[in-house]
Amino acid sequence: MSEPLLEARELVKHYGSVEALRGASFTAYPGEVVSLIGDNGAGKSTLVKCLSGVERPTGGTLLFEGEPLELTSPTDARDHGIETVFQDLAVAPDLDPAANLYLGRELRKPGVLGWLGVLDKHEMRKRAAEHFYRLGVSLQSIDVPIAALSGGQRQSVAVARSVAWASKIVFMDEPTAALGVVQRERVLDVIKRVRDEGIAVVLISHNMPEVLSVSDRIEVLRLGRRVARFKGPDTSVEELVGAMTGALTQEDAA
Amino acid sequence: MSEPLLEARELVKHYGSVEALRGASFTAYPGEVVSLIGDNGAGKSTLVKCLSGVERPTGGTLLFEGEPLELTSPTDARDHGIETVFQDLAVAPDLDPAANLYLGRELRKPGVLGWLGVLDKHEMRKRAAEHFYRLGVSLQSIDVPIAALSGGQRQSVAVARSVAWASKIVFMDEPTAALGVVQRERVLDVIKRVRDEGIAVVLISHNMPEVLSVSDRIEVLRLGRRVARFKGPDTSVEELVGAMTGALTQEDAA
Amino acid sequence: MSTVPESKTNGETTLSSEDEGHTSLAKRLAGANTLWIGVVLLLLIAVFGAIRPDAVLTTFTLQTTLVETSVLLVLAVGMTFVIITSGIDLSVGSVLVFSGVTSAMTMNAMSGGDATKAGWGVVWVGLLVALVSGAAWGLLNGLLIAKSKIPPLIVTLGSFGAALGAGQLISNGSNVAGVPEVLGNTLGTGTYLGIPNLVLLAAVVAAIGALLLTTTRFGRYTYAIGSNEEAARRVGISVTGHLMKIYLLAGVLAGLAGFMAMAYFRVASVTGHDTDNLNAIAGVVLGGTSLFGGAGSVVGTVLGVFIPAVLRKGFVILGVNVYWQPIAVAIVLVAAVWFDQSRRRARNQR
Amino acid sequence: MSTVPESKTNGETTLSSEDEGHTSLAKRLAGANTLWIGVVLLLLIAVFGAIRPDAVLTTFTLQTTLVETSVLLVLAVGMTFVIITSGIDLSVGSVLVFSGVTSAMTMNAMSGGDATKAGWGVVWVGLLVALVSGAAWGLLNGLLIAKSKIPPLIVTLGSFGAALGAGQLISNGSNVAGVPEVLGNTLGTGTYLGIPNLVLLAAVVAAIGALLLTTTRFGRYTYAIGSNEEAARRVGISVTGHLMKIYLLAGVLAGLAGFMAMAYFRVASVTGHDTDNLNAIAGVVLGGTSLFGGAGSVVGTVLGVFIPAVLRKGFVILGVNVYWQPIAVAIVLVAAVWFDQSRRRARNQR
Amino acid sequence: GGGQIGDSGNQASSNKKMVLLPGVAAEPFYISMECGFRDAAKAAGYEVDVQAPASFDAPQQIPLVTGVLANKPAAVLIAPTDDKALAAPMKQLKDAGIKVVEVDTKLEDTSVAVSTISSNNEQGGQLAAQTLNKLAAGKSGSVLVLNTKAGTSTTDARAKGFEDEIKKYPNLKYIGQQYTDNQPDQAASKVTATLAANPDLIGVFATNLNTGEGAATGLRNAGKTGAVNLVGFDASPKQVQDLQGGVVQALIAQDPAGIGKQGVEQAIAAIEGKEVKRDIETNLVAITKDDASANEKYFYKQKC
Ligand SMILES: Nc1ncnc2c1ncn2[C@@H]1O[C@H](COP(=O)(O)OP(=O)(O)OP(=O)(O)O)[C@@H](O)[C@H]1O
Ligand SMILES: Nc1ncnc2c1ncn2[C@@H]1O[C@H](COP(=O)(O)OP(=O)(O)OP(=O)(O)O)[C@@H](O)[C@H]1O
Ligand SMILES: [Mg+2]
Ligand SMILES: [Mg+2]
Repeated sequence: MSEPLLEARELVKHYGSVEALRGASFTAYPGEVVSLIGDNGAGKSTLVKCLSGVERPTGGTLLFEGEPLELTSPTDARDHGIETVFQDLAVAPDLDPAANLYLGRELRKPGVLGWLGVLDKHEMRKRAAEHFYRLGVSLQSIDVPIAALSGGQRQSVAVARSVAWASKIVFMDEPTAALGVVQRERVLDVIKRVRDEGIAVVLISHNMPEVLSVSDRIEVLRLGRRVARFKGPDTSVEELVGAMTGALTQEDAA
Repeated sequence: MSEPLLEARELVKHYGSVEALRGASFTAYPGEVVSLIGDNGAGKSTLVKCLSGVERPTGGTLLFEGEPLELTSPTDARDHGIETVFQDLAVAPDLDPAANLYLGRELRKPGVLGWLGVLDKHEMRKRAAEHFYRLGVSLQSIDVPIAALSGGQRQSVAVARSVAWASKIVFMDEPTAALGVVQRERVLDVIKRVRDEGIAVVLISHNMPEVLSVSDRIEVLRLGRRVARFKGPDTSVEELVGAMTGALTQEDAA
Repeated sequence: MSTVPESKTNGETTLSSEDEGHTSLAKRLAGANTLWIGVVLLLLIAVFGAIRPDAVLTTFTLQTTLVETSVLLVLAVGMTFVIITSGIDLSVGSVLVFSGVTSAMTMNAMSGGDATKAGWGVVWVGLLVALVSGAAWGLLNGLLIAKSKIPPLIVTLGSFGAALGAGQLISNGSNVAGVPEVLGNTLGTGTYLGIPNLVLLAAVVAAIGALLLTTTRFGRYTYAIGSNEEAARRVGISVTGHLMKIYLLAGVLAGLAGFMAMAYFRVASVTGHDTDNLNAIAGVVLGGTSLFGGAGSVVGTVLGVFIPAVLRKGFVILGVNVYWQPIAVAIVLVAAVWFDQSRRRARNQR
Repeated sequence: MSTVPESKTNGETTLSSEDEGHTSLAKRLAGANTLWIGVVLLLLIAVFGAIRPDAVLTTFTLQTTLVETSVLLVLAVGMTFVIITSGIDLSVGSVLVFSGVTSAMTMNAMSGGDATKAGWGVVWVGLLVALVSGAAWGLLNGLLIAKSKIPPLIVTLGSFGAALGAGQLISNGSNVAGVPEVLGNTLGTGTYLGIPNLVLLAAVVAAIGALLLTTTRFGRYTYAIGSNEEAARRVGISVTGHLMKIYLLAGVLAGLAGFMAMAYFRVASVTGHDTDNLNAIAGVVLGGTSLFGGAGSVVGTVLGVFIPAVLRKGFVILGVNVYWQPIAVAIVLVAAVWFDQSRRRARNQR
Repeated sequence: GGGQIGDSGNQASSNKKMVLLPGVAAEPFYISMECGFRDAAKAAGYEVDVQAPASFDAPQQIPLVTGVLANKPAAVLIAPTDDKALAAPMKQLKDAGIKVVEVDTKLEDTSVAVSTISSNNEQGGQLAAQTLNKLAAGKSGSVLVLNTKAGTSTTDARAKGFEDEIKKYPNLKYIGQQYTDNQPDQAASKVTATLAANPDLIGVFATNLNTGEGAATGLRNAGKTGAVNLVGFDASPKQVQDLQGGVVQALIAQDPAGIGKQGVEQAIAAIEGKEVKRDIETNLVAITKDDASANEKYFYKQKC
C-alpha cells in the first residue's frame, strides 16, 4: 500500500462535558474508498468535522501527505483539496440548486464584467442541470430555493457539489441516506469513478450491504475510538455489526 | 379486508408552478403496515404533509373512517389520532430530547402546581430516558439541546415521539434513514408492535429490503400519482423498482 | 443482526435516569448562561465603588438606581418573552404612554377633573384602566402578528406610532397631571423596610416572569416557538394562540409600567419614552437572549437592564463629560458582552 | 437495479437547460416579490392624487418628496445588505452625524474657519473625509461583529451612542455651519434636467446597490451568509471578511448620507437623526426583506422607503389632524404589508 | 416599615462645588447658558460640573439629579424638564441641604428652589407672532408653526403664545402646527407639503433650532427663501448667519448666558446666607436682519 494521504492520530474532541471523540485514529490512502462506520453517536460526524476544518479537535495530531497539518477553517481544508458532504448538508436554503452547487466557486462572466464580480448565472444553471441529470435527479423547476426541494433532491445537490471540486479527498457523511434506489446507485457509481481518478473517498453509511459493495477498506468507530479495521471484500455484515456494537474488538487503542 | 381507516382520493397539491401531487390516491387500513415508496421528488412527503394537516391540498378528497375529513391544522390531525415522523423531523433544536419528546403533551406536576401549568421535568426526563433506552439510543447527556445530538439520535427522538402518542395511524417519513444497524432493527420492531396494537403504520423508505421485510402492503407513487399497489410478501425488489421508475405501470389514474 | 446483545448496546454511555436530576441542578448553577454577565455587573459596581466609595456605595445611590430602573425592568420582562419567540416589540414605550394617559385621565374624570386628593378606590380603577389599555394594544399586536402573519417589526412599529398618537390625541398633546397623592406617596416614592415599593413590584414581576418561563408549560411553548415555529405547530401547539398571549403579556406589562411611571413621576408624560423600546431590547440581548429566539432568561434580562443603568449613574457621579458618557457606556457595553460571550464559548469548548 | 433505462428516469420532469433562462426572466418580472408593495405605493399616490390633485400631482410635490427621501434611501440601501446577512445596524444615523461634523469641520479648517466661500477642492476633501469617517465606524462595527462575534444589535447600539457622542464632542455639541455654497447650490439644491442632483445621486447608489446584490458574487455571498452562515463558512466563503465588507459598506453609505445631508441642510446637524436607524430598517422590511436574512432586494427597499414618506406628505397636504397623522401612517403601513404578504402567499399557493 | 426614598438622610457638607443640569445636551441655548455658568462659578472659586440628558425628558433627567445628589455639591442649577416629575428628586436635593436654583424652566411647586431665573417661552411665542405680522407688512396669507414633539413644555409654550397672539391679525390665517419629532428632515418635508397644499403660505414660526434648520431647507428647496417669512427661536451662530444671509427673517433670542450668570449669583447668595431674589424674568428680543448688529449681545456662543 502507498503512503497514507491523511492520517489522524488519537483525536480528542470535547463539547462541554460530552466526549465525542476519545482518541480516535483514522487513515485514508489515495485512490481508495474507505468506509467509516459506527453506531449512532459513535463520533463519525465529529471526526469528519475535525478532518474538514469545521471543528478544531481538543487533542491529537493530523498528518496530510506525511506532513503535520493544522486545519483552522473549512477554507484551509478546501485549499488542501478536501471536500465534504456534511450530514446536515450545509446548504443555503434560500438559494437555488445551481447557486448552492457553485457556492464559493461561482463562475463569472468573461472579460471586465467578470473581473467586477458579475456572475455567469446562465452558465452555472446550465452546468448544474447537467450535474443533476448525471446523478439521476429530476427537478420540476431549477429556479426554486433549495428549501422547497425534497429531501433526496437536496442531498443530491450536496453530493454533486462535493465531487465536482474534490482533488485529493472527499468525505461523504451518509450521502445516500435520503436517496431513492436509482439515485443511490448513481452516487455509488460516482464514488467509484472518483476513486479511479486517484482521489480518496471516505464514505459514512449505516447501510452495510452498500458499505460492503463499494469499500476497499472499512474502519469502525465506537464510543469515539477506532476499534477495528477490515479489508472490504474479506468481511461480512455480521463481523461489522459485531465491531460496531462492541461484541468484537480488534484494537485497544488504535 | 376491513374498511379503510384513511383514504385519500385524487389529491392535488401545487406550489406556485410546481405540481407536487397530480391526483394522488392512497389508502391505509387499521392494523397494517403500508409502505409508500417512490423516487426522489415523487411527492411522498407532500402527501404525508397533506394527510397530517401540515399542508392543505389544492384539490381532492379525504375520508377518515368512512367520513369525509378536512384537516385544517396539525392539531386537527392529532385530535384524530394521527401522528407523524416528518422527514425534516420537526424538532425544536434549542430544547433537550425530553422536552422534544413531550412537546405539546407535557406532563405537569400533580395538584395545584400542575393546574398552574408547572411542568414535571423530572418525570418527563425519566420517562424519556426509558423511551430512548428501548429504541437502543445512547446519549452521553440528556441535558443538551437537540441541536447537539448526532443525526441518528435526533431521528430516534422524533420516532419515539410519534409512536408514544399515536392512537389510529402513524406516518413515518423515512424514519430509519439516519439510524444505525441496531437502532433500525429496533424501530422496525416497534413498527410491528404498533401495528399489532391495531394502529395503521405508513412507512416511507428508500430501503427496499426493509420495505419488503416489514410491509403488509406497498403503494407506489410516481410523479405525484399512485401508479401501483402490491401485497407485501408477493413482490420483489425488481418489481418495486420498475414501478417507481415507470418501467412498469399498474394503474393509470388510481 | 437481531442477535446483538441488548445490554452491550446501551453500555457505559446510556444515562441512568437517577443522576441527571441532580447533576443538572448543580451544573445549572455553576454553568449558568447568566454567570458571566453577572460577574460583569459586580465588577462595574466594584470599580465605581472603589473610585468614589462615599457616593457610590450608599443606600441612597442603591435606592435611586434601583427605582429608576424598575419601570424599564417591567418592560424588559415582557420583551424577554417576545424576543424568545423570535419576535420584537417596538411599541412598549408608546403603550406605556398611552396607558398612563388613559389611567390618569380616568382618575381625573372620576374626581371631578383633578384626582390629586383622590382615594384608593380611584387609584384601583386607574390601575385597572392602565392594565386594560396595555392589554388592548398587546392584543392588537398579537392579532396582527399571529393571525394576519405580518412581521412583528412592522406591526409594532405601527403601534409604536399609533399608541403614542392616540395618547397625544386624548391628552391633547400635553402631559396629564392630577395623579393621586396617595399613589405617588406609596407606590411612587414609598419604601418598605428601606426597599422602594416600585422596586418591590418590579422584583415581583421579574420573579413571576422567571418562574413562568422556566417552570411552566407556557414558558416551554415560548421556547419551542422561538426555536422552531413550524415544529411547534406540527406537534399541535397552538402557535397563533400562544403568540397572542405573549404579545398580550408584553402589552399588560407595558400598561403596568405606565401606571408605575405615572406613580413615580406624578404625571402621565407623553414624552420621554421613545427610546424605551431600544433600551428594553438592549437589556434583554445584553442578558444573553438571542434575537433569533429559542434561548434566553429573565434573570439575564435583570442583569442586562442594570448594566447600562449602573454605567450611566456611575459616570454621572464621577462627573464624566456629557459627550464622553455615551462613548464610555458604549465601550463598556460592548466589552461586557464580549467578555460574557468569550467566557461562555470557552466553557462550551472545554 | 442498474438495468433501469436512464432515459425513463429523467423523463418529463427534468428541466431542459435551454428554456429556463427565458422563463425565469419572464417569471421574475411578473411574480417579483416587490410587485405588490409597488402596487400599494401607486395606490397611495392615486388616492392622495384623487383627493387633492392640485397639490399632490405636481412636479413640485414629486421633486420635494424625492429629495426629502434621498438621504434616507442611501442609508436604507446599506441597511438592506446588512439585514440580508441577518444583521442589523442601529448606528447609521449617528455615523451620518459624525461624518457630517468631521467633514464640515475639516472644510472649515481648510478655509480658515469658514468654508462658505470655499471652492471645489475643499469640497472634494470634505467628501473624502465624510466617506472615511463613515468607513471607520463601519469597519469598527464589522470588526466587533465579524471577528469578535458580538451580536450586531449590541455593537451597533454601542456605536449608535458612541458615534453621536464623538460627533458632539468634536463639534462641542453644536451644529457646524460654514458649508461651502458651491456644495449647497449643486448637490444640495441643484437639479439636472429637472431632476434634483440629490435624487440622482441616491438613484445611482440604489442602482449600484441593486446590481451588486443581484448580479455579483458579492451579492451572492451576502444572501448565502444570511441564509445559512455555517453553510457559507463550510463551502469556504470567508464569512468574517464578507461581514466586515458589509458593515464597511453600510458605514461608507452612512458617511455619504452625512455628506448629502450636510449639502442639503447646509449645516452639519448633531441632533435630529436618532430615528434614522428605525426609519431605514422599516423601509427595508417594508420592502420585503426578512429580518432573519437570506432574502430581500434593493428595489423593494426603494419602494419601502417611499411608502412612509408619501404617507407623511399626503396626510399633511390633506390637512389631517396632527395627532391623527401617526395613527393614520401606522394603519396604512400595517395594511400595506398585510396586503403585500397575503398577495404573495396567494401566489405561492396557487 | 413604610417610608420614602432618600429617608436615609444625608446632609451636604459646605463645599465649593456647583452643578448645572440643563434640559438637554447639544443645544446652543443651554450651551450658552453653560458658558455663563462656568465663567461666573469659576470666578467665584467654585468647582463646576454639567450633566445634561440626551433629550428633553424627565425620565432621562431624573437619574442625573439623583446621581449629582450623591456627590452633594453646594448648589445645583437646574432646568427641570417637567414641572411635576422633577419635584420629588429636586426636593431630595433641597432636603440634603443643597441650594436649588431653577434656570429657564421651573417646577409647579415653588417651595423647592431658592430662586427662579426664567425666560418666558409663551411671551417668546407672542413676540414671534408680532414679528411675523411686521414682516408680512399687511399682506395676507397662511402661517404655520413647526413644533418639536408633542408634550415638550418649552416649545409647546412657544407655540401656544404664538397661536394666541396671531389671532389678533386678521390678515394672517393660522393653519395650525405640525409636529416634527425634532427631526430637521421631517420639518423640511412638512414645510414643502404645506406649501403644496397652501400656496399662499406667508410665514413660518419654527419653535427651535432643528425645526428652524429644517424649515429653511424646505423653503430653499421650494425656491421660497425670503418669499415666506421664517421666524426662528434662539440665536445660535448658524442661525445668525442665516439671518444675515436672508434665509431666516427674524429670530427670537433669549439671554442664556445671562441666565447662567444670574443663577450662579443667586446660588452663591443662598449658600452664603445672603438675600436671594426669588423670581427673576429675563429679556426676550426679536432680531431682524436690520437690527442684528445692535443686538449682538444676544447672539449665542458656541464655545466657552
Ligand atoms: N455540538 C455538540 N455539542 C454537544 N455534544 C455533541 C455535539 N456534537 C456532537 N455531540 C455528541 O457527540 C457524540 C457524537 O456525535 P456524532 O454526530 O459525531 O455521531 P455520529 O457517529 O455521526 O452519529 P450518527 O450516525 O447518528 O450520525 C454524540 O453523543 C453527540 O450527542
Ligand atoms: N414548498 C415547496 N415549494 C415548491 N416545491 C416543492 C415544495 N415542497 C415540495 N416541492 C416539490 O414537490 C416535489 C415533491 O416533493 P416531496 O418532498 O413530496 O418528494 P418526496 O417524494 O418526499 O422525495 P424524497 O424521497 O426525496 O423525500 C418535488 O419536486 C419538490 O421539489
Ligand atoms: Mg453523523
Ligand atoms: Mg420526502
